[in-house]
This record gives sequence, structure tokens and C-alpha cells, in this order.
Amino acid sequence: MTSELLNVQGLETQFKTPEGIVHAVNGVGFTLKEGETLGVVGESGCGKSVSMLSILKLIPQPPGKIVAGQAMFRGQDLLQMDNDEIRQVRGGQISMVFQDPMTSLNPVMTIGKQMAEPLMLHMGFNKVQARDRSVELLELVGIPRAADRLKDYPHQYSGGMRQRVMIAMALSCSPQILIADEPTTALDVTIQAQIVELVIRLREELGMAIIWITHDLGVVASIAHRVAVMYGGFIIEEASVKELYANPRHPYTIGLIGSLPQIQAQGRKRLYSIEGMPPMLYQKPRSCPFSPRCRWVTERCRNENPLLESINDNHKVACWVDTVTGSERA
Amino acid sequence: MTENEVLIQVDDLKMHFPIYRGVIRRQVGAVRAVDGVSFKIHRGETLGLVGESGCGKSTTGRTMLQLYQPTAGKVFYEDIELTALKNEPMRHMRKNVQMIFQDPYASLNPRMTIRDIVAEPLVAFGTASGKAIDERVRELMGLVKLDPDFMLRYPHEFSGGQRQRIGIARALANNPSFIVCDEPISALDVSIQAQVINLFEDLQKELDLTYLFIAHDLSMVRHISDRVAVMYLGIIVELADRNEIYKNPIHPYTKALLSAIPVADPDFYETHDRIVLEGDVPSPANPPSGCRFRTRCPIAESYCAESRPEFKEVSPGHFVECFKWDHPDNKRR
Amino acid sequence: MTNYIIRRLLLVPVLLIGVTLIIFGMLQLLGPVERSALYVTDFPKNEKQIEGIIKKYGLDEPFFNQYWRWLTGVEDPVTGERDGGILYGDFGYSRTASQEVIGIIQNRFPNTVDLALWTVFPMLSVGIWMGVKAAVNQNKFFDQAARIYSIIGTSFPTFVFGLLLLMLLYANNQWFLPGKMSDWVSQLVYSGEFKQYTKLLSIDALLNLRFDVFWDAMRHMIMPIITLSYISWATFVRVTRSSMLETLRMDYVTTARAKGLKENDVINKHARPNAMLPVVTMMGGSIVGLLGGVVITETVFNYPGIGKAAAEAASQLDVVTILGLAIFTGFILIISNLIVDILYAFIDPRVRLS
Amino acid sequence: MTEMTTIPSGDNQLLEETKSDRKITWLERILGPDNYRIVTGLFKTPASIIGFVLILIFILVAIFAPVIAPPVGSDPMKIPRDGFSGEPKGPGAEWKRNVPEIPFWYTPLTGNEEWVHLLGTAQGQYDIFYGIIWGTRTAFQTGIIVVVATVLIGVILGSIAAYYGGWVDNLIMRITDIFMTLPYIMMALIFSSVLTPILGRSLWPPLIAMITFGWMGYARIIRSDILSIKERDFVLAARASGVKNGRILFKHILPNAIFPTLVLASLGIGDVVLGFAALSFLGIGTEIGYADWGQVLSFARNWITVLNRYWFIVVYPGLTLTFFVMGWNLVGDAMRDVLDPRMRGKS
Repeated sequence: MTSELLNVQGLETQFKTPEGIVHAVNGVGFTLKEGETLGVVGESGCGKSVSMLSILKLIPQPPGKIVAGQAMFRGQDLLQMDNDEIRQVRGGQISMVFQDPMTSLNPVMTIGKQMAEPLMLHMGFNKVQARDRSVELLELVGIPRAADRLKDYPHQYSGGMRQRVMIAMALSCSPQILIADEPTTALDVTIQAQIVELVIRLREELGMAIIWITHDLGVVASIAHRVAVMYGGFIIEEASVKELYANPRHPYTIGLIGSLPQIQAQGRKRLYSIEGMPPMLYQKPRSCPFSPRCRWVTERCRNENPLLESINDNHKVACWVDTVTGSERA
Repeated sequence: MTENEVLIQVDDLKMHFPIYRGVIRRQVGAVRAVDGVSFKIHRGETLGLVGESGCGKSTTGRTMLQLYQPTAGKVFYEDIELTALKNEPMRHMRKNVQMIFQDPYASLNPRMTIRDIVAEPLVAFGTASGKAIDERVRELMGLVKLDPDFMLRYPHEFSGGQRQRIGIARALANNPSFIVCDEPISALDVSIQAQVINLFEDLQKELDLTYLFIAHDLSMVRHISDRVAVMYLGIIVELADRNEIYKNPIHPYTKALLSAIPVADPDFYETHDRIVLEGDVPSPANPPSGCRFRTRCPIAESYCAESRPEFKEVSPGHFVECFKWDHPDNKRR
Repeated sequence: MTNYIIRRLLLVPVLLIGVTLIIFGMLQLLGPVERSALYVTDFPKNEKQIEGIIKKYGLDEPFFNQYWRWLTGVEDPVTGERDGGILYGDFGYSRTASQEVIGIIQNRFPNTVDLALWTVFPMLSVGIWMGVKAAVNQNKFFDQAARIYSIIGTSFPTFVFGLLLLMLLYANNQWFLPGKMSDWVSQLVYSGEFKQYTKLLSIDALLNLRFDVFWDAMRHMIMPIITLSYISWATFVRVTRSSMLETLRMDYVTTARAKGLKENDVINKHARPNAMLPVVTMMGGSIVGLLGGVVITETVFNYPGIGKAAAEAASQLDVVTILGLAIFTGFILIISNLIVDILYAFIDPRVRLS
Repeated sequence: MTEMTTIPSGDNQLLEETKSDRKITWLERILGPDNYRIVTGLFKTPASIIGFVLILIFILVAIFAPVIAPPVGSDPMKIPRDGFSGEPKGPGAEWKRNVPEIPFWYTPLTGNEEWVHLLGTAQGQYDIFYGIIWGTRTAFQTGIIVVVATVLIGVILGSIAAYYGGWVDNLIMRITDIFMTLPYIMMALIFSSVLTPILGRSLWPPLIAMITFGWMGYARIIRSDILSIKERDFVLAARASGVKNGRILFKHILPNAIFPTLVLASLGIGDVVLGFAALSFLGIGTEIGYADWGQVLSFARNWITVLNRYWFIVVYPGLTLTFFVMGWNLVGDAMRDVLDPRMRGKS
């Protein structure tokens, strides 16, 4: 876990809607090291999926538009690449798994054909080689009778199985980065556990770096090395997983963790709750986007947006207030 | 209010939805969504009902309120048998038994104002009329912590969490004593879930409510419930006090389910191994013979396929449906 | 899928009975006297004779008796000859054309098929091509042009369009002609030296290697083909475009892009096959529209097909002929809808494998 | 979670703000969000605005027909004819017999003291200008009658099918399928030719025929909308609240289901007028000389070899009909975009 694989700086993405321009991502920056798993956590509409899709230029343009930023991957800026160049990266060096396994496979194409596509495209396999490799991959992700099942269509697979296929397909060209966009949200708890265990196992075997997008703080705790918390199109806190859960510093993170029921707790303790609701991003926030809901809020929070700053080696937070002491940061 | 007074009793409730197949749409079978569940709910308590999608938990709630015509079984409210009531008497019972729905976007009529939505149960029974309706609506909106001045607005002007509050206000209109909460928080964002859960708890204390709380999130259910029932493929496999079921789960499915819940604590995963169940849930149209769980059970034996185990009280208040509940195999894990 | 096909096949008799009931029901609005014309070649003026026919064929009997008789005809007790009975191909006698209705169908239907063949294939390929291209270039010039075309296309009445074509391409300079064939061709066709393999003039001309005949056939058909096509294109463009737009928003299209596929492959291999599914279901409807459309188009261009026969019979209130033609058209449509539905089942694996 | 102790207290007492500060207009309140989006969507594109303008012009022409073309004789719907000669006369030809009184706009606009055949005459000396102006009334009359009747039949049958389900639904939908199998124009043609000997030549045979074969689309739409609304949670919620069945149908299901049907129906007028004109073109329907666009156009059928000379019989009524239909289609196209299922639910 040494060298830096991906470095994203100042990413901004907007969407044009009938109601106005939605500023979905407003300056996101992070780095990803080799073999590392970064968890990206946030509620719906916080910009977590959009920022990761933007990196591969997969957001529909229009209505979406990447306004600013760079994403350095192996010395090249992904956002500056033309269509042909970015296509070489997609599915080859960086691949993705999506949220809903029921809709992310083509219903009128066999699993075998869909799996063969990236192999023939990026690895230069012929049909027979692609088929053999597909069987191996399906076996790797734990699909029984893999050779027979290549002829099947997606609707003949269960939800959990389809997500395994998606993972097998994403890993087929030995990518350096796997971006998983809420891959377990649509699945049941026991199936979710299967998928998480599978990804942990594959990570150890194949050594790729992972960006795992989710709204579930529990899933992230079990899989991530480092966690970035997003709110209102910004990363508002970033820390190693242990540090974050033991020592949350941003008022939003504190609230989010506090609002979860403690499964080990005795007796019934009232849940901590964050009042109000997430902002509608029709303007780019000029103040701290969390300030209307924050209990530590100061005058400064309402006028200036804090930047993500390090408070120790593995912890960054974007807040004007030191939530430990309750006083404003210098 | 006595602690042990039974408010709701469900006896061997079954709900089978017919499947029509073939050339002439003959009935070829049934989805056994609920296939014989029994439990009691005491006045003032919250019974949590958990399970994965398709296990029949929502169907159980809806069938209890006679929103579906049950295939078999009985449901009692106090000593009234709901399953025996005709349409009109059952409609009148709806003053006492109410429901809150999962999807706050789908459960409010988009063409009615909040006032009309909340007042609808009042109008249906003539509980209030004229000015009294407005007063009662204001009171209810205050109760769920919404600004009563918003009552002439339409549902789409509110957020998910607020809409869920409107749904709660509607359910409370006629002072019911029993409410089925059908996954009321699973469509909400994490930070909003806690707001709604706290509201449920406050209302229960204030209004002496009894809840059946249906959810797939075992940690939230444990937080709000007094007792928890775990469903799998149309049956209740285990039912116990909430601390008991967490500390001392007996059924292999409960164990796996508990172990599969993601815990927001990275240290937890250094000390705990997950029990990962193999395979998928079988189709409720064609459930396995004998024990429903045997196809995925790590300790299943051949005899598990032969007959269905008894739903047995293994210690006071702790019910389990498993042949091997005190078998050494089960204890080891 | 067997189940699906069997169910679909079982619908055929239901549709057949329904269609014949509707048409027979319309016939019943007329009095027995008018209906007696169904059974005789020379419509009698003698009242006694009419009464005899009404008695003989039970034209004043209850509805279902008559319906049954209409379907199966009456067997003459003496000669054993069957009179009437649409199930036996006897659609009655056409007063205005002075021949059996089945004869009209035999003469005219090949002409309509000839026209339809040359319309359907351009209609499908061009319409679908335009729709896909419009969706891929959403809101760009091609898309805007296609949408404007589709609005104008669906607004321009076929007969107005047809008359304008006649004005520009025929009345002005005789480039293209109304009717079916020139005199010299008709002499040739009926001379016996021209072999009628299919009875479709354009195809037979090609099979006989008579390209001059083929050119003559085309000169007569080109205006009706354009007229029938422009409106079908308009509908096909709209349906294909909106189906394609919907498909392009699907998750599996994003998946395909995330795999690194070329945009062309994303569209042609992933999006288009899925977008075609609703278009196939629409094909059944467009065949119905085509057969309805020929009534007007054939009339405008004086093209001797089955549609013109229907229009002529209708304007002279020749009910027998027109109902015969309606029944025949109904049969054709039921069969073609059946084919389209089965085709759909083969295309969509979710239906095929269930 | 050691820092939890420093959280300032304060609990669920706050009242939340509404979702956004966007102003909700009265129209949106009345129509509800979905329908409001449909209505406003209609006025957003230039195409649909052109459509509305076209429709408005035709409405004005229909209303002010007596001012634009003062009636001659007792029945204004009969096109005045200037003699009986077969040969059509071109635009601007002198008007000799049955000269109508001159309307106030005529002389100032044309500088002419005498009425002429503004757009020429058709065979039999029927004045084309009169046919077009008064034909606008025929168009609206037929359009409205057929649309109202087909919608009524469709909505009644579709609702019954959706509400009762089971064999009732099956029966009604199979009947719909059967009617759908038959080509519309051909069947309307056939049925009106059967009705003509019974009812005589008038508007009614084609109207009844078009109603008989025109209701199926509405029945299908309203049925599927009701079925999808019926499954929505708020209907179940109303039942769980103890609301009676009748109120559920009329307060919850129908208001949410019927709007798309009504909107589409109002735009069906264009298609109906097109169909009616086609029937008159084929010689079915009103008596010769009735003010009706299809009727005027049908005169052209006898002159196809010399249409280059008598172009005005085709061009004027043809373009009028085209613009009329296009007006409704432009609005309808915008409507289809707004009603498109993939747009639904997005606010």
C-alpha cells in the first residue's frame, strides 16, 4: 500500500434539470493507493455516485457536465482523455459494478456473450479463449455449473447470482481499480454478506484497489481501509476506517454514526437524530452545506465553506469547529 | 393497562396467492406467502417482525388487518375475531387497527391535500365534522411534529421523512390502539430514519400504542421492539424477547441473519467471523418439504426433510421451529 | 414458450368468431329483403320470389340460426349442393361487380399484396433507421428534422397527399401513372406468353425477365408506395425513437459503456435489440393500418386492389360485397397478427424461455 | 464514540422546513403535481404553441363563420352554388347566381365591390371558400361528437374491466382485441355504408360508424391506468383507514387515473376529423353540397388527369384539413412527450 494509483482533485459535476442546474459534485478530491479499499459514504443525493461515474466520464452528457477537476491515473488525466482513450481504461484498467443487478445486465443477450465482450476487447481473446476464461471467472465468483450457465440469459439468474456475474465481468481484465457503486443495496442481508465476503476474498487473491460506494456505515466498516464521508457534493471527512468510527469529528459524521442503533447496547437508548434534511443543490453552496442542520453552527459556518484539512496523519475534516472542544478552530 | 393483557392474537394464519399457469390459466399452485404463523401481541408492547424480502412479513401484517382475505387461520383483536367479521363490521374495526406503509411517496394520494388525507379516517366514520375536523387535523399534525399551517399543501411539497409523518398522523386520527408499521423507515435516508424511530417511541408512550413493527433491518427492529419474531419463507422460525434473541439465538437462520447484519464498528470484524449462508432463498411457490430452512442450513440432517418441526417454547417466551435446537451441532456454532 | 404459442393460437378462433359476429351483426341491421341478395346472382324484382328466398334461407329466423347458416351455408336437399356459407369460401354475389365476391378477391388481392410488399420493406428499414438515428442524436439537427417530419407525416391526409402527387407527377408531366398497368402490358399479360407465377405483376415481370414490364409496374406503383410509406415512416420514427431513448437510459447500457465498448457497439449490440421489442409489437398494428390505408390510397390512384373494391362497393352501398371483403381482410389480419406475436416470442428470451 | 458526550442537547422539537422554497402556484395545487407538469409541459415547446395557435384560429373561424361568409338560403351548411356547369372555375371568377350579401370586411380588404369566387368553384359550381369556412363547423361538430362518445364508451368499459377483473375483464378485453383486429377506416367505411340506407345520407352514418370502431384505445388506456393506480399504496391505505369502496373509486382511483385519457381524448379530435374527411372523400356521409372538407376534396377525384389546371380544388381544402390536423398533432406530440412513462414520477 504505497504508491498512489488515482489522484482526484477539484472535481465538479453539474446536471441540467427542468427546475434548474443541480450542483451534484462541488469540488471532490481524494487519492487511492494500490491495493487499498476506499469507502465512500453518504446519503442519497450527496454526489457519491456521480463523482465516481464522472471519473470514468460515464455520466450522460448532456444533461450532466463535468465542469472542473482532474483525475490522474498512472500519469494521465482521465478527464482530459478523448473517447477512444477513456474506452481503453474502462473495463480494462478501471471497471465498475452497479447497484441494481436486475437491470445492469442486458436482458436479450446471454451471460456468455456479455462476459466475452470485455475479454475480446481488452485482452484480445478469441471466442474460444473468452469462453474458457469466462468459465474460470464464473467459478471464481462461485457460480455452480459455470460452463452450462454461460448459455443462460440474465432472467434465469437470481439477484445475488447476477451481482456475482457483474463482479466476474468487472474483474475479467484484471483491473487495477474496481469501482463498486452500492453493489449490495438492492440485495437481502444474507446475500449482501455473501457478496461482501466474496469481494474481500477476491481482493486478497487479485490485489486490486476498490472504491466502494454505499450509504450503509455497517458495510463500509467491514470492507474499507479508509472512508470518505460525503455531504452536499463535498467530502466532509476522510479517515482510516478505525479512526473514523472511533473518533468522528465532523458533526454530520457524528450524527450519522449516532443515529444507528447499537446492536450490542443494553436497554433502550434514545437515538441521536440529525434534524432537517439534506440540501437541494440548486446553487453551489457558499457556506458549509451542513450548517442549517448543525448544532455547533457559528457565524463563520454560515458565511464560509470550510476546506478539507488534516487534523492528524490519517484524518481530514472540513469543519470550522473542533467538535471535541466545541470551540472554533483557529 | 396490565402488562400481560393480550391485544392481538394470531392463530395459524395462512395466506396463499394462487398461481395461474398453462393454456387455460388453470390454478397450478399457490405462492405460500404466509404459511401458518401464530403469535400474540400484548397491549403496549412492540413486536418486531424481521426477515428478508419475500419471506411474507408484509403479507402477514396486511392479512392481519384483513386487507387480504386469509386462506386459513384466525386473527383476534381483544376477543373479537377479525377473520369472522363481514365487510361493514370489519370496516368499523379499522378505527382500532391501523397501518403505516413503507413507501412514503406511494402511500399518500397525490391529488389530496394533507388536511384531506389526515381527515379521511375521520370522515369515513363521521368521528368529527365541520370545524372539528380542522381542529383534529391540526392536533394530529402537531403530534407528529409538522407545522399545522401546512395542512392545505399537497404531498409532493414534502420530503420523504415528512410524508412518513403525514402517514403516521392519518393512522392516528381515530385513536387506534394497534398499528402495523410495514417497513416504515426502509425507504428513508439514514439521518431521517432516526427522527422517525424516535417519533414512534414518543407516540407509543404518549398514546399507549401497540405496534407490530415489520422490517428487514434487524438492528433497528431490536432497538424499537420488546420481542422479535424472525420469519423465513412464510413461517416464523424463532420468537423471543429482544435481548434473548440477540444474545442467545437458537435457530440456525436467526444466527446467520444476525451475523450478516453489517455492524458499524470495524473492530467488530476483527473478532467476529460472519456465518455466510450458501445459495438463495427457495421460491415460496415451491417451498422445501419438512423444515423450510433445511436447503441452506449448515447443520441439516436427512430427517429435516421429512416433516415440519414443531414451533416449540424452548424456554419461557422463547419459541423455535427447529429439530436440532438443542443438538450439540447447533450449540457449537 | 409452447404455452404462450398455444394460448395465442387459441385466441385465433375467438378472434375469428368475434370478427364474423361483428360483421354479421352489421348485416343484421338490414332488412331481410336486402339480405336476400346474399344468396342469388340475379337480384329478383318479383316480391313473391323474394319472399320465397327469405323463407328458404330463413332470413327472418333468430339471430344465431342465421349466423350459423351464414357461416356454413344451406345444403340443397335435392342436389346436395351447398349455397352460401363463408366457411366454404362463398362470400356471396356482388351486385355491382356482377361476379362472386370470392372472384373479386382472387383478382384484386394479388395487386394489393404487390403494393404492400414494396411498401413494408422500405417502411420498416427506413423508419427504424431514422428512429434510431434520431434517438442517438437526440435534440440535434437530424432528430429535430425527424420529429418535424413525423408530425407533418401524421397530419397530411393520405388522399390530399395523393392528389398532390397526382397533380405534380402525373397531370403535369406523366412521369408516373395511376392505375395498374399500361394497355400494352395488359395485352401481354393476358396473352399467355407471359407466365404468371405469383400473380404479383412486379415479381412475375422479374421472373419473366421482362424489365420493361417491371418498369411499367413500378411507374404505376411508385405513387401509392410513396403515399403509403410516408405516413408509416412517420409512426415508425416516433415509436423507434422513443423506445430507443428509453433503452439508452437503461443500466445495462451504462454497463456496456463501463466495459469500454465503442459507442457504435453499445448502440447496435446492446441498445438497439432491446429497443426493437416494442417496435415489433407495433408491427401488428401497422399492418392493420396499412390494410386500412390501401382503401384510400388505391382509390386515389385508381389502383385495382382490394381496398379500391371495398371503396367502390361502399359508395354504391353494395353491402354484400363489402362485408365479404371485410371478412377476408379480418382473416388476413388475424393471421398476420399471430405471426407478429410469435415472432416477438422468438426475439425476447424472457418470453421464449418461460 | 467517546465524543458523544459533547453533543449539545436538543431534541425532536424542531419543526422541519418544507422540501424546497419553490413557490407552488394555484394551478399546481388544483391539478396536482403530475397533471400540472403535463399542462405546463404543453406550453413549453414552440411546436405545441404553434399547435395551440392553429387550433385557436380554427375555433374563431367556426364561431365567426356567418361574419366571414354570410349564409345564402335557409341552410348555411349547404354550400351556395353558382349554376350547374360541370367545369370548375378558378379563384377570382365572377359570381353570377345566388350571390351572397357582401360582408363588411370584404370591400376594404380587397377593394372589390362585387363578390367573386375567392378560392374558385368545384364541379357543379360549389364555392370552395364557403365549403372551407362552414366546413370548419362540420369538423368541430364531428370531432367533438365522436370523441365524447368514444371516450364515454371507452371509460365505462375500461373501468368496468379494471374494477371487476376476472372474467368480466377478460370478456371486455377480448372484445376490445376483436375490434382492434379490424382496420379502422375500412370498418368505418363498411358500417356507414350499411347505415346509410337505414338513416339516409347525413352526418350520422359515418359518425356512428366511427364511434363504433373508435373506442378501444380509450378503454385500454383507462383500464391500465386504473389497474396501476389500484396497486398504489395510497389505495390500500384508504382501505386500511376504513374508507368505503365507492369513495375509494371516485376519490382515489378515478381522479388519478383519468387525466391522461381525457387529455389524449381532447387531442383525438384531429384524428377523428381526418377519418371523417376520408370517408366523405370516398363518397360516404353527407349529401353532395354539404359544407365539409372531405366532400369538397372528393370533387377532385373526377379531374385527376387535369389536376394541374384545377389545382385549387385540392390545394385549398387539402391544406385547410392538413393544418387543422397538424394543430392537434403538434399539441399531441408535446403531450406524448410529457406523458411518456419514463418521464413519469420525475418532478
